[in-house]
Amino acid sequence: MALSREQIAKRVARELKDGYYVNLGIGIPTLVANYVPEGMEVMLQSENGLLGMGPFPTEAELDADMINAGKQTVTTLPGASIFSSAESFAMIRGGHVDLTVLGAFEVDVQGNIASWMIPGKLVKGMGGAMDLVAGADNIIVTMTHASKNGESKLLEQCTLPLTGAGCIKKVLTDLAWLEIENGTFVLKERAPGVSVEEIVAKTAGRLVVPDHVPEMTF
Amino acid sequence: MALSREQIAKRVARELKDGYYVNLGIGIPTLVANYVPEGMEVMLQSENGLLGMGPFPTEAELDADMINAGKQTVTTLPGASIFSSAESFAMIRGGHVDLTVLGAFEVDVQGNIASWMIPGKLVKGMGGAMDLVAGADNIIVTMTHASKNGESKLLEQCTLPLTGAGCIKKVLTDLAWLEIENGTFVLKERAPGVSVEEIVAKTAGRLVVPDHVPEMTF
Amino acid sequence: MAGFDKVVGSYEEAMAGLDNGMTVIAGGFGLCGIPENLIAQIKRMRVRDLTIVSNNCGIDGFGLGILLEDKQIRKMISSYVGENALFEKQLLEGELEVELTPQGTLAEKMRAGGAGIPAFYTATGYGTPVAEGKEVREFNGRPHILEQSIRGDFAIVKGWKADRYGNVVYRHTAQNFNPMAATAGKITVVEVEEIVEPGELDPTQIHTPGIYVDRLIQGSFEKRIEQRTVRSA
Amino acid sequence: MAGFDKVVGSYEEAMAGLDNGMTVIAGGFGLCGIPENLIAQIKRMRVRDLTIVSNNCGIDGFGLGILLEDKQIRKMISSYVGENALFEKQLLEGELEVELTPQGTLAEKMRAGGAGIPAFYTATGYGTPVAEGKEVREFNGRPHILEQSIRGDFAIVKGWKADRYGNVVYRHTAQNFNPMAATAGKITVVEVEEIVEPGELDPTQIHTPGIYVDRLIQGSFEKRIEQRTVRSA
Repeated sequence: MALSREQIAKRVARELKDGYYVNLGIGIPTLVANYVPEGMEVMLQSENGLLGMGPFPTEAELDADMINAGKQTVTTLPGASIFSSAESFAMIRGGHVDLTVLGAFEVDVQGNIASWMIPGKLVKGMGGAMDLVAGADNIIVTMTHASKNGESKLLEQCTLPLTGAGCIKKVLTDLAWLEIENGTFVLKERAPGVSVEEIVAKTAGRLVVPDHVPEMTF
Repeated sequence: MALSREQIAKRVARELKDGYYVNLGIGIPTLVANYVPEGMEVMLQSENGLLGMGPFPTEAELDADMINAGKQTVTTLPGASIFSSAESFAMIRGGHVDLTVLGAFEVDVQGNIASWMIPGKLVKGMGGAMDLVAGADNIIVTMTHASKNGESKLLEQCTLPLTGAGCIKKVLTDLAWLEIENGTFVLKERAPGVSVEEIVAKTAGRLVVPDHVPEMTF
Repeated sequence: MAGFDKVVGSYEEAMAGLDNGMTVIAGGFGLCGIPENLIAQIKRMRVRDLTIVSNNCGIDGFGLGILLEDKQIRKMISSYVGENALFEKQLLEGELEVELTPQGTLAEKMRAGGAGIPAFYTATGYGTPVAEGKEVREFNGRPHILEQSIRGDFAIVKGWKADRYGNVVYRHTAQNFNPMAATAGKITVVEVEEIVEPGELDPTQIHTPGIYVDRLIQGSFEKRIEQRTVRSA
Repeated sequence: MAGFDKVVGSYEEAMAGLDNGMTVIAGGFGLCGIPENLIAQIKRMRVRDLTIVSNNCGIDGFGLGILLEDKQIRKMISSYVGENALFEKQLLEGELEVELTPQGTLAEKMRAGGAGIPAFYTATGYGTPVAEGKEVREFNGRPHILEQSIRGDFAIVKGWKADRYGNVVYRHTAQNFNPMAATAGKITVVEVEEIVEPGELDPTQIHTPGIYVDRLIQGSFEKRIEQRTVRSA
């Protein structure tokens, strides 16, 4: 069965390491924060200028001057720091963030990612996504493997305008964990009960399937 | 008679305006701070990261962590700010400093300045001088008009390696106040008792002498 | 106004000189840390054909969104816009132009503008529509694009506290784009919640040194919240 | 060391991994705000052929000057050097190479290195020996030169206070080049006068966020004064 949003977040959380500075995009990536393994510390970077983001505030703590990049009211944890947008993106662009998790419309075998613009629809903008994919060395893209009408989002070449070129190496879909190596997707893990055949059928880009593809367990 | 160091500083101080942010170089320029006209406020920028520099500390105030760009111990005045070298030169390079006063070995009719390197002698470095001359719109160069053996330092073309190209418009020597316009020096004022003839004789670069050249008074 | 006292007496005075066709750089992220009263003053002035440089364009009826009501904005330079219906309408009808710029590049363009850096290379946007028409050059084996800095005729900034000399401190994440905006205006106007005397702020803890600030005014702020997320206590 | 605790137990541990031929970026201006104990550790390690990026090179017997004694420095990238006799001697004898860089360009090169900006244009140095071999390009009708950023294998930094997570605050003008150096090291080592617990420093008043800091150590400092200028009380 395809992974739920929560399972996607849980699987991503296994990639965390103690002491990681992490930027989580809006949507499913945000949920990763709920599944940080016991005994492990990670620090969340929010690109509007906050390192050490805490949970939502209580009514009493609510403060209009304390928001995250999703414009949600948040808090800080002990050891947090708050800084300008220029400093925030110096961290991001300079490769100081250990892990970035974000969503996408399409990825391809060259590590290209399209996540911000569907021609013909209103374009709201890329926000910080282009900086995040260009700056991070370690990025996990979370997305559904195919559209609702079954069209693959893992392509030989992205069809939508790119967010970044050649910067994606790891993709977690609702069906599989894949890595991008030498111009192909490599199937690393499959969702519980999802067959290799289904993944092959729903992957439009070149796909390498190893002899053994372990099933994720939760 | 040629101006004394103090007179040079006094004459420069007449160019100050209320509310000016000023960077004063090492040597004679530093003395300008002593002659700020009554009722006028200027704020001194020191390029190691200090705006609002105060006088030298008393023995009791002495603090190794509180120095100016000349590495002298100093104090701050109310309303001062202290920041990084990058921020300091953002101010300088970005043209936010209203007036910069610095010394030179040579200037020429193109507004070039040479102030940091004499080939054959040990070169200690340009420090912040290149940034200061490139960043400021309003620069006063203070220097002696000629070397001890009478060679002019106001040239048709600088002979020493430059500190900056085409950035100097105002020069105060021990003999005269000159401005640089359209590829010539223009004699604006002469030191008390110094003849136009002496200035002409000691100026190697093209020099425009107006009909009337007022004498400075102190 | 004598010496370094940057305090002005009214919002009219604060924005005096703003004219049709000018470029205004505004601090703020979403509705957080926006110079809401300075924006309201721009609306009152009815100046038109403005180019606004700001990460976002407010919402319907608040923040920069209110400048859309009388079509005062000709062009937005932003990373993320369209949180309001009026924006979408004017964009689709061709009354409004948008230059989308990656958020980090936008912040750096403002900083560079203020710091006398006319252009810089960044990997951000390479291979995307953002790179169109821009020079590409490899550094360390990786393609980068050349981005030019931004300066504004005016910069409008929201601070928390400032002394009369214009030394500004920001509160929490209301800092965001404000410090860079403050450096990049030919005329920089800062509104704050509290003005104190010089010497009251710690010199080592100033976010925006007064040298960048031309005019300073104390206001009161609605501080609307865009996404009100709370947990139970 | 677990989680974000950056504190190491010794200066040996602080500089572990530093090897011959590496590039070290050092904070400090003159003798102010220099990581004096980290420099002493480099001397004890007897590593050689170092490239040191620092505004100055200390004096005879103090600061980076002590690394000259055993000829550990191959190259200095600085804006102003030669405050000591040993430096001059090694330079004249060709044992030491110096790349003179304008002070503001040096600060910006470090910042750019840490911020993922590989190169930028500046008017500083145009028409001077600094421009030799560098691309010249006009912006706004004025020639600028292309300068490349700097990163180091190590960055050594002197802070005042830091929490265990490596959030650093600098004291007075001992800040200088330290914040930029901190961003530009593959391994950034910070020594401070006092280490406090996370939460004790105001999050909005951190000069160097802990994300830049790999190792942190508390030391005691001589803080020698280069130009002792005083006035009578």
